[in-house]
Amino acid sequence: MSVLVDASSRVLIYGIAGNFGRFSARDIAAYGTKVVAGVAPGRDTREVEGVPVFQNARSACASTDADVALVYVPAPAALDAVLEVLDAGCKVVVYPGDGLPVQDAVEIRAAARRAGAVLVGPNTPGVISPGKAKLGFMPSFCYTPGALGVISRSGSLSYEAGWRLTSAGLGQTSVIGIGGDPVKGLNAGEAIDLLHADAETEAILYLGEIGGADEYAVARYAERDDAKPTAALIVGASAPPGKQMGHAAALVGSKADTQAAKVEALRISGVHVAANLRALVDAAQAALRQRETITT
Amino acid sequence: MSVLVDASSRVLIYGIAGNFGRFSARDIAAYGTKVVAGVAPGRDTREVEGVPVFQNARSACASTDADVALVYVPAPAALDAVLEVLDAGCKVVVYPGDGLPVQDAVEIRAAARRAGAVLVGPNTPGVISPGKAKLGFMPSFCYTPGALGVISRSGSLSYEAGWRLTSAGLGQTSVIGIGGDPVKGLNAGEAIDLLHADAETEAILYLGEIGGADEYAVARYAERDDAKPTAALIVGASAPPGKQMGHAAALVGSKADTQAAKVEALRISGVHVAANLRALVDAAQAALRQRETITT
Amino acid sequence: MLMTEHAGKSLLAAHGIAVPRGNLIRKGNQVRSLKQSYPVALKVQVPSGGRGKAGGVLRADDAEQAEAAAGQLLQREFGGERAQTLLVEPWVEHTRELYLGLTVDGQIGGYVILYAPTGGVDVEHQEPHKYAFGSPREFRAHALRELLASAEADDALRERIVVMARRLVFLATAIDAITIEINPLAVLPDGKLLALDAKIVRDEAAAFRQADVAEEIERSRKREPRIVAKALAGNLMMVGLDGEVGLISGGAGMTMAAMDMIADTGLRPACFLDCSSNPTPAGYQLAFEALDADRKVKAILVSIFGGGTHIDRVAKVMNEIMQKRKSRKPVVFRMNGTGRDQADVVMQQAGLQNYPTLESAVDSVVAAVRAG
Amino acid sequence: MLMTEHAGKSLLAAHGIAVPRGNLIRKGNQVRSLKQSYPVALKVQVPSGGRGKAGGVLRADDAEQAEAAAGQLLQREFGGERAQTLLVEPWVEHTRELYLGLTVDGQIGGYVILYAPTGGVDVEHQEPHKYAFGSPREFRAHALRELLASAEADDALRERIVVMARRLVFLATAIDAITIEINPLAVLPDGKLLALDAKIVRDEAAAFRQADVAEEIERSRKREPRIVAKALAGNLMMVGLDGEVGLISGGAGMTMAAMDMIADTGLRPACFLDCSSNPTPAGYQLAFEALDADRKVKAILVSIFGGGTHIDRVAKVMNEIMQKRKSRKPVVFRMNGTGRDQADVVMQQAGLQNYPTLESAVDSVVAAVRAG
Repeated sequence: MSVLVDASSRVLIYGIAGNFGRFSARDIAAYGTKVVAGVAPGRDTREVEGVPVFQNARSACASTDADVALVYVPAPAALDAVLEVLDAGCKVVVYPGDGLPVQDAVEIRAAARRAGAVLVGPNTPGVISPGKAKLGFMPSFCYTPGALGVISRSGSLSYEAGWRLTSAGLGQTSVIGIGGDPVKGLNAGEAIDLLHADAETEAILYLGEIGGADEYAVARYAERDDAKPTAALIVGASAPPGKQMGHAAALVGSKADTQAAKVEALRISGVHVAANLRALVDAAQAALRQRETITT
Repeated sequence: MSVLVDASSRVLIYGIAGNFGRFSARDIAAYGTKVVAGVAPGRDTREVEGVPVFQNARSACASTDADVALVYVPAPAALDAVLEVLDAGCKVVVYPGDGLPVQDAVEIRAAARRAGAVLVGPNTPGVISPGKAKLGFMPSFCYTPGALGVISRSGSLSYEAGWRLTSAGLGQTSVIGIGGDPVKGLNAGEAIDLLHADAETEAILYLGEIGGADEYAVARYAERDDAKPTAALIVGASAPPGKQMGHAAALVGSKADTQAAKVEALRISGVHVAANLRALVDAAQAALRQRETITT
Repeated sequence: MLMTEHAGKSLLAAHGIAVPRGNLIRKGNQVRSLKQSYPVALKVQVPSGGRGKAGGVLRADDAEQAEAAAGQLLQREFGGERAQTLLVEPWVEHTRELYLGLTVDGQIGGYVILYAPTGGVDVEHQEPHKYAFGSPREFRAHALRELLASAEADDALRERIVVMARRLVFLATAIDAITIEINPLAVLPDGKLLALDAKIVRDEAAAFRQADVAEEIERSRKREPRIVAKALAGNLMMVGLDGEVGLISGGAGMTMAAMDMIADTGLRPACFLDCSSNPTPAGYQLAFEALDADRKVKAILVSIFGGGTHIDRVAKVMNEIMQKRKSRKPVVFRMNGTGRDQADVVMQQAGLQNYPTLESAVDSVVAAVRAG
Repeated sequence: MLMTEHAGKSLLAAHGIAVPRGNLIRKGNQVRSLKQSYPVALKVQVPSGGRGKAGGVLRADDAEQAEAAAGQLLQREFGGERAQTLLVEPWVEHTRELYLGLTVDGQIGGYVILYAPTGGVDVEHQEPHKYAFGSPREFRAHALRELLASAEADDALRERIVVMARRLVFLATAIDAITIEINPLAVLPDGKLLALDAKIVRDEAAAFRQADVAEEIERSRKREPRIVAKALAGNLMMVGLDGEVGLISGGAGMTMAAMDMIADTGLRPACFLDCSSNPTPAGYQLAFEALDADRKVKAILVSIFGGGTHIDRVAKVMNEIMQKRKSRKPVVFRMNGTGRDQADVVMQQAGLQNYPTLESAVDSVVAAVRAG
């Protein structure tokens, strides 16, 4: 099993005629993902990479039964494009773009929930279920099928982590980029719920950072009696307070925002915390071993 | 029968501890309306005119099975109060207050539709079904039961018209004040639909004015093959262009806004139009006589 | 509340909609001190339509022309008003003129976007395409796009219009605008859009949360004749008219009905004065002061059919006012509605006649004017 | 984007929330020209918390005291910054100080209202009551009222707070604010509320529809050191730090991971420079210019794990930059991700070493610094 996307998902790429859209159409199809439709409003493109292109999501979904959308539009157009694919019936929507106003993020998150859909993003590379399907622009070679469910606030860190895990022979069920913004569709707690329910996922690796409260949701999960073994890496130990570190949410404003406070909370909850990137694979391995102990 | 409210309606008065609320509690109960609850947030009033008073609409509805709300709060609090009574389950809501921002009117109209409720107002005296129940502050003595359904954009004109009709022996099924604002809960077309569906209503009297497009909805109705006989009075013949006449919507901006254009459209559609207030009763009588011709 | 073009454009610019960089001047010779490359457009700032057709916009190719044009524009009246200010802007070369607007539609009970592929002064000759969405949260770019598919052939332009329409929806809610009209909306040679004119109507009811609207209401009140200004300041709804019969009334519908009835006799109402927003002793006192001071007014009709306004209380107030009042202008009363039985008692005790019908009261006041 | 108290209060006032009538001054002697009745409060305008505790607010009972206090405040630093302006306001007598705020909560994915019945400088000692409603359209006054029932005993005051909270929700959406904090919110002797302080954080991502945010971003960029300002102007995310290792990176997570790894060696990063928002030749060129010009920087680490950024293209750009570059500071590359096979070819052909792991690259750059 996998979460959010698998080989049967019928994917629509909104903004398929742009650079990201064209590359993704080729790239995720090459990974085995079923790209069934593209949308390019205001362009007379009829086809991109062999995929039929439509003027709007409604006709794209009606003609192709697309049920999953990958949306590549600039931030000022994101609210409208996401509402459009939700209205068209897509039940999983990935919006990778960054620079989305918080107000619009609140709006699309609420709209997705009303529609009974899952929104991933903004500011995320997307979701990959290695060996099955990929919804985003993470480098495919970093991933291999396995038993670890991964959640990351940072795109680049998730590639690095995936590559390290894969190199060490630790495969993944799904790698979910939840994104670095303060308000997002799927947040850490909700992503964990998906991995928790996924039978193939034996342990969870969480990649977090300073600022925000996602890490405390992970800690709360780890305290559950039925929690799967969990490992984590939290970056930003060297970040100075009061400065925004790239991500809109990565800012140390209070003590709870610091890497140290988060690491402590996670440790107390029984999470295998990697002290730094070097220790990442070991922490993941410890979580997987813990699972073996439980199951045997 | 009657529309919106009858003797079995269980009425909640929101803002019952204010001047309007107290007067209404006494006045509409004296008319036979079942006032079952009051709401007065932030006041420790327990009872007004023998009616139990609650801190919020939810507990008021839960304790008393109120299903209709009459809301007396100032405009800046109207959005919140109307959302509250809708959330509490009231299916008919009258908001008589004036000076409501258009944006808030749009919001509460949309909220009422989502909730499957009917909102009457803003800027209306309310609704009365003579002999059965009264939801608002129109003078009771102006009305008597009968066969005429009345719709009015203006409160004062509806009292005057009711008084003239009653004095002439022409009773009413229901008198609906739809209000003088550009955006309202129930508009003329929707109010007519209610009266059209009401078996006791034999003819319809519409009281309109300059500005807005409600009168054209009345004209469209009158063109239907199954329309009930309709009479109308449109005031504002002497209003100069470009000046707002009291009501936010009462302004002649284009030719279609003028009294003359509206009268013409109504006449063409077969409406019995009163040339002025003096001719009102005659026009209503003509409509009722037309009904008799049809039914015999 | 219609804002001037300049104020409207400032609001557009503040929310990411491109407008020409303009400056306001009050005197013709101020043109020379502007840092402005020529040619320029000079535009009178008056809140009335048809300004372009009426010659309120002039082009000047150099400072001398500009000063002459400015002097000329500041001396003329437009829509019955002389402009206090001129807007001086670069004269922008463009390839097309469009019409884009947002307004409130009473029938759908919400907002609509209006678009016409040919804007400019002759836009009235075409019916704009209309996208009705109601609540701002129901705006859907794709629905607008589909509507525009038949209205606008230029694909890329259509996308820019959709983006700008979304911006207008945001703007309308942020500033409580009930109309935003951009006409013409210019298409520049590079395909970008530029708002060459702006008509923004703000919602006066939103003054409690929009301080600039409250301030503008205050300013516009001060521009009214003294009597009207005083009535408005007292929260009475007053529109000055040119007739002989002063009308103190309650409720918009009955005020218009009474005006119409007066007009039917051949006389004219002197004002639309609706006291229903402030039916208090001070309010009525102010109404009488305004009408007593107005020389055109020969007699006064008090016509109130009260619902929320209890006329027994009004009757007491009228009695008090009549006792103190110095003016000898005849006053005719017709009051009915909530509390009428007690009101009749009060009036009788005060020796004031309360006419039973509006017809009889109007006949009486008309007779008084004709006798006066 | 944290606004100054004065700018924040102007926004509150513009949306119907009462604030004291204040004036800004830049020099102590300007106090005397203000039309101001005494006593007054003088408040440094710096964007940092804890100002009251740090002595950034002084009371003056007459003009002489005020001038002295102003001079004193303008000479001191607060939060590492010297204030450019002081806000002079009437010293307002009040009976209570409350805390009222609105902010964004990532866990619920939307807005929350915060309330504490005791505001002022010591508010951190209590956990405020929290009403989480998410989308602005889901705000419900009655839900907040119920929450406040246990938090605030004064019934009438509670109603005023509910009204003001609704106003904050409107304001947050209208101006794209992600935090609005009123602390203290004063209760005046007549029961009315007055915002004595205001901390408003605007959403920088909304700059495209909020021109004042765009302007403030521009202004605050200009206040940064020249190098940082230049990088920010080029759409690079740069935070100046105090170390020796220049870091050109892509993506927030990996930038922090690399910083942490550098810090673990005992050295310190010289900056947080994330090129992922502008991974173009011009962007990387700018990044090198900034670090080459910075004397503190002894060596540069280029660490990119590209997903959307194709590192074969980056490799070509690096090759071009290295060929033209004049600085002799050592540069260590570690690039991986989308297009890595072609990238390796490009690097090899250019004679540039691409380290296989971040560990090896960091070891190498640290060695270079220590050797330099």
